[in-house]
Amino acid sequence: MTKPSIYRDLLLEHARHPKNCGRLESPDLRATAFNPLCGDELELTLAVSEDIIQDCKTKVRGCSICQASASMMSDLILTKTLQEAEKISKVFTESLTKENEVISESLDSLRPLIALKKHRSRIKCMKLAWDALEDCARQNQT
Amino acid sequence: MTKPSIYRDLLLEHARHPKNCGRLESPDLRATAFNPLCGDELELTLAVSEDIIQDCKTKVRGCSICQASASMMSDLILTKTLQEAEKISKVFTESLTKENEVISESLDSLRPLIALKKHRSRIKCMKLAWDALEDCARQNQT
Amino acid sequence: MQNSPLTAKVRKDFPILKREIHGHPLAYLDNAATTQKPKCVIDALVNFYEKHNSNISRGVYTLAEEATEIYEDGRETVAKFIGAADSGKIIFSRGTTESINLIAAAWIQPKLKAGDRIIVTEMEHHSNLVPWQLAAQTSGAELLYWPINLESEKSGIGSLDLQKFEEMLKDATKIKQGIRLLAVTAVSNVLGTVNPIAEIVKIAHSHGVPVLVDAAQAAARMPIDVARWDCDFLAFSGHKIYGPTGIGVLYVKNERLEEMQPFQGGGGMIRQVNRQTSTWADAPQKFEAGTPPVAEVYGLTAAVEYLSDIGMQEIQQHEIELTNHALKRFAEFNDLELYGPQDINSRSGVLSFNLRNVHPHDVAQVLDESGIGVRAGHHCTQVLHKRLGIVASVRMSFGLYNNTSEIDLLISELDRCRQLFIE
Amino acid sequence: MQNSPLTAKVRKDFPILKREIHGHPLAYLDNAATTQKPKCVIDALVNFYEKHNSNISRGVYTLAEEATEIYEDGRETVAKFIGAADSGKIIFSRGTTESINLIAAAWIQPKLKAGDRIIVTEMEHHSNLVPWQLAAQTSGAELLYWPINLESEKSGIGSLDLQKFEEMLKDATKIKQGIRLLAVTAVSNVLGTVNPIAEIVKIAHSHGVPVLVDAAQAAARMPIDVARWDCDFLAFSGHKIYGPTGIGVLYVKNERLEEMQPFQGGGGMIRQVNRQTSTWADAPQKFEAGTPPVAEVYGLTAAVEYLSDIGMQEIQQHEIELTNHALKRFAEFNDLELYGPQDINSRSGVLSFNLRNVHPHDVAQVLDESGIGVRAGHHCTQVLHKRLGIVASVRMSFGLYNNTSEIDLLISELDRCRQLFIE
Ligand SMILES: Cc1ncc(COP(=O)(O)O)c(C=O)c1O
Ligand SMILES: Cc1ncc(COP(=O)(O)O)c(C=O)c1O
Repeated sequence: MTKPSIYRDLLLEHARHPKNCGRLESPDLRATAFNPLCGDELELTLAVSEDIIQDCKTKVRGCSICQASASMMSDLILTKTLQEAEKISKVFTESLTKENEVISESLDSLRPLIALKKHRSRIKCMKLAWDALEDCARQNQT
Repeated sequence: MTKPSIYRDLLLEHARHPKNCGRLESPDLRATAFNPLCGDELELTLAVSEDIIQDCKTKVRGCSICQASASMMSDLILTKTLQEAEKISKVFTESLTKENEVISESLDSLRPLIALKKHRSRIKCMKLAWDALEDCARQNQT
Repeated sequence: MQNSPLTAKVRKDFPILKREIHGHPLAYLDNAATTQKPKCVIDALVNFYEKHNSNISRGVYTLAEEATEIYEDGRETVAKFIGAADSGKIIFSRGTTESINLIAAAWIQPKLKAGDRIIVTEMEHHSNLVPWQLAAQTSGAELLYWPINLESEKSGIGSLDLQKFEEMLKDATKIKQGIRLLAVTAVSNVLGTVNPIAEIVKIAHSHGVPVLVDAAQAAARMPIDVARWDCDFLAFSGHKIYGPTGIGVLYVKNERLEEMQPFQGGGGMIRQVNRQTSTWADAPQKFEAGTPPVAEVYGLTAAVEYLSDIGMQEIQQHEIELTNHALKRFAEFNDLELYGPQDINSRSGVLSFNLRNVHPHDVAQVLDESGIGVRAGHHCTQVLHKRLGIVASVRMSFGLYNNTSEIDLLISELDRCRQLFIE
Repeated sequence: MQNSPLTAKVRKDFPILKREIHGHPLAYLDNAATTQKPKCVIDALVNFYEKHNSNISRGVYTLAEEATEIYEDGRETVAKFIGAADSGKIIFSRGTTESINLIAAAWIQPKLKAGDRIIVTEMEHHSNLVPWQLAAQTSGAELLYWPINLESEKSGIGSLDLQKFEEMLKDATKIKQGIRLLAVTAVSNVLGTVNPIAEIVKIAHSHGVPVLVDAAQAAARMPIDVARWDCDFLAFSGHKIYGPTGIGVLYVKNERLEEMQPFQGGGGMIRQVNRQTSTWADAPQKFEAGTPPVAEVYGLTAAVEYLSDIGMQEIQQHEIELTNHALKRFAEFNDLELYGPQDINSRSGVLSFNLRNVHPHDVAQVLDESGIGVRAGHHCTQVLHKRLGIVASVRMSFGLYNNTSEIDLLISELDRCRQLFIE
């Protein structure tokens, strides 16, 4: 097909073969996120020791963008500290809402997602995994 | 003044020198009517014997059209039976809402009022006296 | 492009159809969400604001007289459109949702007692569910669900079985349960099911149960006749019948009108205001607090006249033809699951489906790349979607201006979805 | 015609000013009822319906994305216009009346107890009285009236005395009466009084009383700054600030937002819908059930941008000039009774009056014959009119496009009234 599509290779690759799928047996942290507009759901389970994300799995009932975002996120946050992961999440969220075209280096691997930011209706799809991540970070603080 | 005005001589005459003003001391029938859009009020008192309207007075707190209508009405219904008066009221109301241009002979003296029917906001002003009349007729039936 | 005679005639009336989406002509197939506007409706708005704009009812000057006339004439046009005997039964609201909330607040809430039941169907839109939930909760009442047929029973998949309804009513009588209302849609915004309202109302009334009809989908798709249907309440939205946003209609039968408490308080709905208490204007003004949407009523009037000129019968016929074509094309593929009746006699041109193993969002997004607008999600019917065992679906819904080539385009573009998402 | 610089600039923006009424140019002096629309607002509506029309939020196709963006951008523009820190506090309603009813139903009703009081002023519009009456009645609460000054006290006729308010609050504390809210207008739609909202809110808050500000008149007449005013709620209508009908705004402070129950039920305001109960979306969507008036939001956005481009300071200055001129002219006649402050510093361009021995209806009707549009009646303030000892009045109210010649024309046409009705 020659039509230009928002579904580029890297995105589709993550959507078709998502990384770190499923759920951890006995996670240290667990959060779910829900998209009321379409009913999509996501569950994130994390194994954390000494503040470092040792393992991470996402169980997604959602569209390809939601799936790809979860897959990319898991790639990015593994071996990072929870604080670092939360920071990335905040920067990512900002890059979706700001007009700013400069993308921070730490988000390099998320470019295929950020490229879709003008599709406002899909932002919630992208954000689902990150919402769950921020929820986990909050749980950890209290 | 040369401007054409909805306020024609006959109407103004009735408004400035309304007939049968005031209230009867001990009326056989009495009704009030109220215009919620402007707060205007009207009280109608009737002396009726053998179904014939022997005397009739209106106490008006309202605009010139309300006043003129009350005055014209009192002129028209005096010495008529309540049934006749009620009939006239119904025909008058119809002539205000119908497209029909033919005006029944019984309403001849009301022509200056009917001419204003396209001023929808003033119909309630014209109708106040007649509302009270129909209320009296209803009271008489029960 | 293959056009039905109707489509050829009307397409030029809709300016938005000239728009290109990603280099393709717009194929707007989301008419169940909102319809596009013919030029006459847009012109009516412009005309109002450029010539007659003013507030209504309390003004004696020329513009105010004109605006009042526009507003009240609109009421009459709408009354005629739905077969209401007089315009005094027509209340203008902001939409179907507000119309239904009005009845929930002003009519059922004050009379609802603990243990009472309101019957709804499983196919209702959230706007015809949540208002009743809210009303029920404050008084300890509950919703009773009239289930849809899922197996291919005699009424077909996604239909309502009248016998089940009668049984529900009889069971309620047996245990002396008060059924205060049946709230039912005339046409499902997901399944496309056309419900037999006249028969349903007859059964409900024979058990003393009033009926509210959600005509949000029906009003643009078939002739409506409240006198024949004999329903107690009927609600629809301007924006779904080719009129403007911000305007809706509520029809109420006289007996019910008399039972209704005020809805919102404010200017225009009062008779006399004292310091602690007030008295109310007569219906319909009693239920129209605040400055009404006069321009929107004028636009709605233009839409209703536009539809009446074409004829609702002809519009219905056109939709049947499109739906027939779509049903035939859908049947060609075994990875397309269509929800709702297969029988053309019990459905209209709202078709929800899923492409196996592709998420509805992704289907809709890929279709957009070819200029096709369809909706993906639960379409404000989570209860129905749960019943169907799915989370979301893709919905294609027809309007006056759609044609069979647009359906064919959609079907062929589904191939792109398969290629992208299913290896 | 004598034009201020502003008037000269803006008159050509308003198509309706080309209209002739009985052979005279339209002199529209009923801006407190509704304002006329500049071309950019009308164009926005046309543009929406011809280019972007679609339902919002739940669509992934291009038109739906555009409509959603238009709607949410509108929220931000409005937030900025009134000095709100973020758009999450802006709820779109159908008008001031609905905004106030929303607070009455979703916020105060659930917390109101028998014996509680809601303070209102004697100058409130029915839309800022009746909703509180209805809420109070269902819970055995009552309204408490903050009286207006009638004698020429230090604050002037038709003003509110801040000391009186403090005393009311202290008295309530003494007898442990719960004061749940002060509902007050920023500008009276009859007297023209401009109330010192920031000071009023300060006093109210120091006694723990939240404040709702009715900004229906203020929004078109002066800069609004909810952050500085520190009010808890603020309501106004699109159609009174040169925008379309069918759209209104409600600003709610965060703390209050969290206390609010849902208003109407339906699509768009839910999170999850189960058979008997549901959970709600976050604010502001939680309070916006049903398809929102997207076109109207686009029109309102255009209006707000139009006003911001001119500058609310300049608009206020223009209105002061007109009002000064009118006050001077009125003073020439001793059969003209003007209600409200004489002091230009405590009033705006809404002037209600009576011509001795001529009914307001007749005045308005005669003025119409010269193309002048003014309102006659109680202007939805029966309590105020009773307090003033009158039944009705004539009201002249200014907009951007008015000039001093229109005021002079009105004054001279009053002579015709005298000749017709007073011999
Ligand atoms: C002070 C005031 N409050 C409230 C309203 C009600 O506004 P709306 O009719 O647009 O809801 C008005 C105008 O009618 C007003 O002038
Ligand atoms: C069947 C049905 N009922 C109610 C509604 C609600 O209509 P609105 O959003 O215009 O209030 C809709 C559409 O959204 C619908 O399809």
